[in-house]
Amino acid sequence: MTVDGANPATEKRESPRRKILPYGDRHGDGMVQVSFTLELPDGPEAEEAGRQVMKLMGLTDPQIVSSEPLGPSFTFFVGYGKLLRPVDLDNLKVAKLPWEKLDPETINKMVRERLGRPIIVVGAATGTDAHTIGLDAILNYKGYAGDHGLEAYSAFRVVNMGSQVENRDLVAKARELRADAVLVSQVVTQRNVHISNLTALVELLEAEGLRDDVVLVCGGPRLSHALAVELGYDAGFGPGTKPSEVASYLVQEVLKRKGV
Amino acid sequence: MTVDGANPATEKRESPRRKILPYGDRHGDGMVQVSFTLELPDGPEAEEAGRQVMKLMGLTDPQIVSSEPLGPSFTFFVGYGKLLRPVDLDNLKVAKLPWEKLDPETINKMVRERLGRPIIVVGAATGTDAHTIGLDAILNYKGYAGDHGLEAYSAFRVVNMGSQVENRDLVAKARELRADAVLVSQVVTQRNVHISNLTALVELLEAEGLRDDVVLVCGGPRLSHALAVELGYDAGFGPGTKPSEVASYLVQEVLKRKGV
Amino acid sequence: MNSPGRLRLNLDPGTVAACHESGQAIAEKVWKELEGLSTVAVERAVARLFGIDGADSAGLPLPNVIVDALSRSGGLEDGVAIHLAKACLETGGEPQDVAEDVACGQLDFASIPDRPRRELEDKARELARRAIDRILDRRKEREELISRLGQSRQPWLYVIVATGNIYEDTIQARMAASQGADIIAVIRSTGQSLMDFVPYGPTTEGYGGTYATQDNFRLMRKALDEESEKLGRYIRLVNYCSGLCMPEIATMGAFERLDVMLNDAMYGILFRDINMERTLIDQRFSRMINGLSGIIINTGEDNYLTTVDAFHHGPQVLASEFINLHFARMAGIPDEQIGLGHAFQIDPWLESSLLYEISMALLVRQCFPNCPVKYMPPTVHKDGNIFFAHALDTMYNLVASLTGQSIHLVGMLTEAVHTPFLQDRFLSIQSAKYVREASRGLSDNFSLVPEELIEKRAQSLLQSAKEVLEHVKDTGLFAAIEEGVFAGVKRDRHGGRGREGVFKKSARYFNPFEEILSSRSKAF
Amino acid sequence: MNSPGRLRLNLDPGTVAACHESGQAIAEKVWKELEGLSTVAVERAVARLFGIDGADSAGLPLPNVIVDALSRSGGLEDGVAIHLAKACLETGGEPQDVAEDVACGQLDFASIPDRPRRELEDKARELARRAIDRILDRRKEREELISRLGQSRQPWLYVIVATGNIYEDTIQARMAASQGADIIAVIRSTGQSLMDFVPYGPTTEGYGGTYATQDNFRLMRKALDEESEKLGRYIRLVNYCSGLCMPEIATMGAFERLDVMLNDAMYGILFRDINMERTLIDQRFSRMINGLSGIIINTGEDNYLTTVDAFHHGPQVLASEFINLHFARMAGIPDEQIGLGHAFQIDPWLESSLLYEISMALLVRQCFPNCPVKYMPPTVHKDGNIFFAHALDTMYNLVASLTGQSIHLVGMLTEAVHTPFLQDRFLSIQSAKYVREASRGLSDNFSLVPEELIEKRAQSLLQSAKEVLEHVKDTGLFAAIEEGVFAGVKRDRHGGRGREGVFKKSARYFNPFEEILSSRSKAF
Ligand code: B12
Ligand code: B12
Ligand SMILES: Cc1ncc(COP(=O)(O)O)c(C=O)c1O
Ligand SMILES: Cc1ncc(COP(=O)(O)O)c(C=O)c1O
Repeated sequence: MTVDGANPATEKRESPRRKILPYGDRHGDGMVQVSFTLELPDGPEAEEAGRQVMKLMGLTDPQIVSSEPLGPSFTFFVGYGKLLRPVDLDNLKVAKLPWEKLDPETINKMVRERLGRPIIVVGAATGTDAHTIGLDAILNYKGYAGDHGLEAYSAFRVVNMGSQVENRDLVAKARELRADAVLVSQVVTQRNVHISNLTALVELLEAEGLRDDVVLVCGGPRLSHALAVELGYDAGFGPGTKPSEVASYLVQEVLKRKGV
Repeated sequence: MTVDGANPATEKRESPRRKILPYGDRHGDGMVQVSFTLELPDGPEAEEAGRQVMKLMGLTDPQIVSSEPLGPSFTFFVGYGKLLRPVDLDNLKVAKLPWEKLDPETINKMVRERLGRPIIVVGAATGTDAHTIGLDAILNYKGYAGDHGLEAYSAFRVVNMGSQVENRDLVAKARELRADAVLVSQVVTQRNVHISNLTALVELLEAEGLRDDVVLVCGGPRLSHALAVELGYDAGFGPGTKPSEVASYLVQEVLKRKGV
Repeated sequence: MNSPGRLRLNLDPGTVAACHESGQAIAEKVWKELEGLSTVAVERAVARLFGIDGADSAGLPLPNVIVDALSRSGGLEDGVAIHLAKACLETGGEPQDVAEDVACGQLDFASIPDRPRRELEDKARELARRAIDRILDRRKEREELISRLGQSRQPWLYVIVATGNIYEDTIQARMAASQGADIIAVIRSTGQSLMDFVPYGPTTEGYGGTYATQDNFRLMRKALDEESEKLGRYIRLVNYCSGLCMPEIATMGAFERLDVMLNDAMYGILFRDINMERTLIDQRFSRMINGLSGIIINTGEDNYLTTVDAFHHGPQVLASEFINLHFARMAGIPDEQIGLGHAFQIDPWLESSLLYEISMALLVRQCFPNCPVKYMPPTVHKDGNIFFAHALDTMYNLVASLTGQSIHLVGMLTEAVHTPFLQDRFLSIQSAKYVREASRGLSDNFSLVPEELIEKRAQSLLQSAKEVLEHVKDTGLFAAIEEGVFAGVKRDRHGGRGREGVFKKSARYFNPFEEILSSRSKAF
Repeated sequence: MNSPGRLRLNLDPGTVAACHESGQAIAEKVWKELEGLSTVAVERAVARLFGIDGADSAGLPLPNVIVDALSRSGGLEDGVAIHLAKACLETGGEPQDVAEDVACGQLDFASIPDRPRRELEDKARELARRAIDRILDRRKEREELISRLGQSRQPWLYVIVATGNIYEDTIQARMAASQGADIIAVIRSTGQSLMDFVPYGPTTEGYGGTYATQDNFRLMRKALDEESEKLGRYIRLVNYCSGLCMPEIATMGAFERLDVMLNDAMYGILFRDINMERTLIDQRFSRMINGLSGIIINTGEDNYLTTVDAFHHGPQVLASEFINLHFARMAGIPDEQIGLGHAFQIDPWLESSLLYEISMALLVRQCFPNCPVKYMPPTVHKDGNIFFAHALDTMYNLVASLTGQSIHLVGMLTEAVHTPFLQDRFLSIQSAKYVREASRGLSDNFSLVPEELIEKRAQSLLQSAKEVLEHVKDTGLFAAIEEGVFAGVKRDRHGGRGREGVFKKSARYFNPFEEILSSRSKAF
């Protein structure tokens, strides 16, 4: 037993704030929970293989705390281990949002005064993706989480093409309406189908010579600004996005491009 | 869309059976689930740090799928990523159980015929550990999961000292009874207290010159044979151990040592 | 059928009867309006029923080849049955031979001489009866397997596999069965519902699901039959009888002994923007086949609850269930095969949300006492916090058991992340099994306190559903959908996909299945 | 108090009354037998109540120094109160001064001249009244905070922190409160219960918990008070009033405004092999203090269910609750502060296990309608499958809400792995909050069907508990424990730890608290 006797202990946080480890029970313990499946029948071999998986993840003190047969030839593991490699916060590249949040009145006023006509926005869920709720949340009047969609702004004229729209139909519509911005939603991500769909759209726009005429934006639960930029988009919006964030971005980007 | 048309596809499992990756949805996808906490307020910086943690675990395509504030200064993450470093099954060192499973009649008969007296076993939950259920499951008549405890065998004379037994009292009892085997249970493992307790017992037995006179066995939910051997024990038993397994081991090991 | 024990809502029987009346009137009116029309999909299904299978050298399935050929030659309006009968009589071959000959250009429908109507109809009837016998054989096979192997007590646990690769799917399906699943659904790849043909052969490259093909059906059926034998209980197989090929898939499912089909009268219209008339005609023929094959259909009202707020839109779900029920009955399906859809989708953070869920779940159960309701798990309010999602599913599991649901679709903790991994399915089945067994008998121990929240809520939902149904009856279903009565989606009667596949039947039109099955269904 | 709504079991009032009678008789008989004894722990508590705190240069706490000194000088049999009063009168100092002087050898009890009995008793009474006022001030402070800040609706969510380090504990406790916890317990390090002194100062090195010290109590109280202000609801603090220092911890808790104390009449005997007489004497004095301070005690019957099979051993749990209740009432604690322990521990894979859990939970609730029952989560049947453990907790959460439990100890998904991580507590609280809010009003909507499993099981448990109680009344509690009636554990009346700390009171023995508090308790 160790009791600190009469000396009140004051524990120091050993590592400086800018390098951090995962926190389980105590500062710096590095504790991480993992789970995974191996194609091996439950037993000592599988368990040792499970421990090896944890070691391959760089975990110190790997503990398999559960192994469950998923049938005759697969085993599921739950494990806890310590990741003692710190994240260096000073060297973190956080994809910064290149716009600031504005309120609806400001947005409407900016567009009225500086552009003199609404920004034309065309949106669609492309390819075979039939998930419209996210796109509707951004575009439709009703909006999302109490925040109205782009339709509710005088600053935007919105055309929502709905779901399962082929890229070529979207591009044709953008051309027809002389759209200022094209908004694409991608929700299904199995086997990275969203990546190929999104890439194909960029290529098509480029081939048609339209890429520079529009602000190109994508969104969906597995998208982030960083990924969007990587794919050749101007911006990307992930889960929980509010329509007003998209509105703020669009107005700033479109006005900047128009030089007004 | 890719349909395989008139050619029925027959997918080959690319890697040979002896090198395996975690299995999520498909053979070889390497999918692993992780969760952990960082001492950072929820937000883009925390999320990026979370992704870095996953990278430090060697995960390809790290996806943070949830980040939840645990209060003002901590964030909890759930992530999925791919571990594409295979486990080489051929090089796996599986701590082999150095005994075979025997049935109770055989055990009783072996001891009766070859030793001529019961094997004397002393057991205890040592240190400040008050968990007796695991120890009782192995020692007491009632046993565990329908398998009777050592008390039920004519082959053993069992002294169960109960919980919170000091190492020195256990050693004294072993000496007094001329025990053939000493069985220790350790359930509380916070901050590795079980390791220090178990190590201290080995040192005490050595100091008292008793170590070689007894078969020394430990057990508990976070113990394994491999760890036990590392700590200087003859054997270790983990979660789900059945008393008959312990009985099988003890009879073979004791008879071997006695050379009978 | 599973039962909600002593949990009985005090519902006004007059209101329930009024809902049935409106539902039936709505379905009948639609059918009157559409009686003179058929679709390319119905005709392709007839071709398949006559045994036509395979694809041409360009990969186009032979049923499409036949229908396209007839369409070009102007004979489609008579229905394919008459023309195939004629060709068979002419060539002495089977429909499959005819189709192959047409495909390679050796046979041209236009050039086959006509025969007396009677002779053609008799030949068509003969071919149809063979198809019906083939289907009834599979049905009997199912009944025998169930009586020999047995099956789980309800609620049956239903899980999906969706790797996109049929071979991986069979592995996962076997594991799921061995973990305790009673029903396995192979989810379809995105986009298939909008394809106007059914792909041929086994497939390995779907997105968010696996293509529905007859070979895929067969491969999975075989895997599950083996597993059923191993486990000593019959494992049911599900696919999606929806989209532009609904009647063909019904046929394929009937031939390959599927047990359950997602099959809704309006889903295609609302969620896939398929033309109204096309969908409503297709659903009728597909349901005639589903009814015959003993397949349980599952309707899709659960989807409304994922699209609009579940707390406020209960009445339209109930209204839609009455309509779907009567469409199905009209197609000859007995209630025991009509698995109406419902779901647990109210915002979990709403105070007393569980009481509202119980209320609606009981209501649906009680309005359709003989229907094997398919109860769907929470999905919309899940996010990447897989632990919370697992807790939410656990409460859903309890409600499924307490309210006596028959088919219990097992929710996945990773719903908001990916189509289920092997381990996700295991964990979800484990917890559903636990709740099912732990709560056995619970509903026999409780009775409802009258006039408390649960009962009052159910009464008001029923009353509102009645009003919705009366409105739809008055305006007609087409106009109601144009108004956006269901799932907040508005569709134009003359818009939507697949409209070009609807055609007016000629005076000579003949479909032997319609004739035989309608008289059969009278006998049910 | 939370209520089980319309869920009322039909129990025979005569059987309940008989259980109470036996419970009371058992407790009274024990007390009669022990009236002439006191313990070193009671005397150290008196010293603490008189304001003695701190440790000597060797780290031995001053209350121990005093008691040891009196023990050596032969004065302990009179109780420390008399001797401290005498020393104060003699030196003109406070008890703390006396203790410090004794510790450094400047004062020797044996050498202080005697005084008239009356004078000594009056001084002791004065010191006791000061202590009582100090405690009542803290009690009033709590009442004011609650009325100003408010508190959550029941069931209150109770979580543990157990890092071993009080500073880390305060961080985790604050986070837990901000996540929605209503009650925070600081779990004690293994081994502390067998230490015959209370460590002094803040500590950072516990195992499986943090040492209970007065400084640790104070640090945590301060953190939670700050958090209460921030959150606008009063957060309760719990520690363990058990083991060899039970009465001292009651004192420390009273001084530091703890709100809840684990405090059982028999736990120490059964689970720590502490001597029977020692435990039963200590529990009485500690409960007098707990009662005074307005602290809710929690008894430990839940522990029986972790040690023996929960399905078969319900009756002994109920019997023990009756005994614990009457021991507490005898010590002057009103029912509103007697949080009897119960737990959800039946094998989850037993068919209808949930019905058995509901039955027992209702039974306990209904037998003790004014007691804030502490309902403990499943632990024994959890293993490292944290997902299944989470599902199990979710069902437990529902039963807690449905059966109207007051104090809801939140189960942890990692129960079988480690003391809770920050994230484990978050996930568990999140799911418990969800169930609590989602099921609001559920028990008002259901009534029990008479004579079904739930009611019949409860009736039979009650009947068996009555039989157990009658047996214990007949043999006496000491003999019953020797027989192994509770938790399958047998203890010898004269065995066990801490026996040497029990002593016979002399004829001069005086304890002003006993006198004042027993007369006070009559007034409750
Ligand atoms: C509702 C739902 C459906 C409904 C869709 C109804 C409709 N009208 O949209 C129905 C039932 C029809 C459906 C069908 C299918 N679904 Co679905 N569905 C969901 C579900 C439950 C919720 C999705 C949702 O609406 N979320 C709410 C919205 C508001 O969130 P969001 O989409 O993330 O949008 C926000 C942001 O991402 C962003 N955003 C999104 N888009 C855009 C676009 C722009 C421009 C911007 C700026 C921002 C933005 O802003 C939004 C607001 O914050 C999810 C599971 C889940 N809980 O997430 C599965 C899910 C998305 N579906 C899935 C699948 C596979 C399907 C099917 C393919 C299954 C099948 N084979 O039948 C089908 C077919 C659909 C098809 N062809 O694509 C999978 C996808 C798996 C994957 N990762 O690849 C999921 C994850 C379920 C699962 N685990 O299997 N689904
Ligand atoms: C029951 C229980 C208790 C009971 C114990 C009753 C008793 N008579 O034993 C009570 C309520 C008293 C208790 C108290 C405490 N407990 Co406790 N308890 C548990 C619980 C729920 C189950 C343990 C158990 O009995 N398992 C069943 C047995 C059969 O399994 P087993 O021990 O693994 O034994 C098997 C094998 O390991 C092996 N084995 C075990 N020992 C031996 C020995 C030999 C020689 C051999 C061959 C094999 C063998 O064979 C057995 C049969 O297969 C666990 C959580 C859990 N679900 O695991 C927590 C747990 C073990 N307890 C814990 C803690 C912290 C405590 C306390 C310290 C809390 C506190 N501060 O108050 C106290 C104090 C106890 C003390 N001084 O040690 C922690 C330990 C955390 C850690 N990893 O360090 C756990 C994990 C809970 C938690 N998450 O916080 N506990
Ligand atoms: C009734 C019904 N049909 C079909 C589907 C699937 O959609 P698709 O037809 O696009 O494969 C669903 C979705 O769950 C459904 O509920
Ligand atoms: C009533 C009671 N007292 C005490 C304890 C804790 O044990 P210890 O006294 O060893 O700290 C428990 C364990 O949960 C308990 O239930």
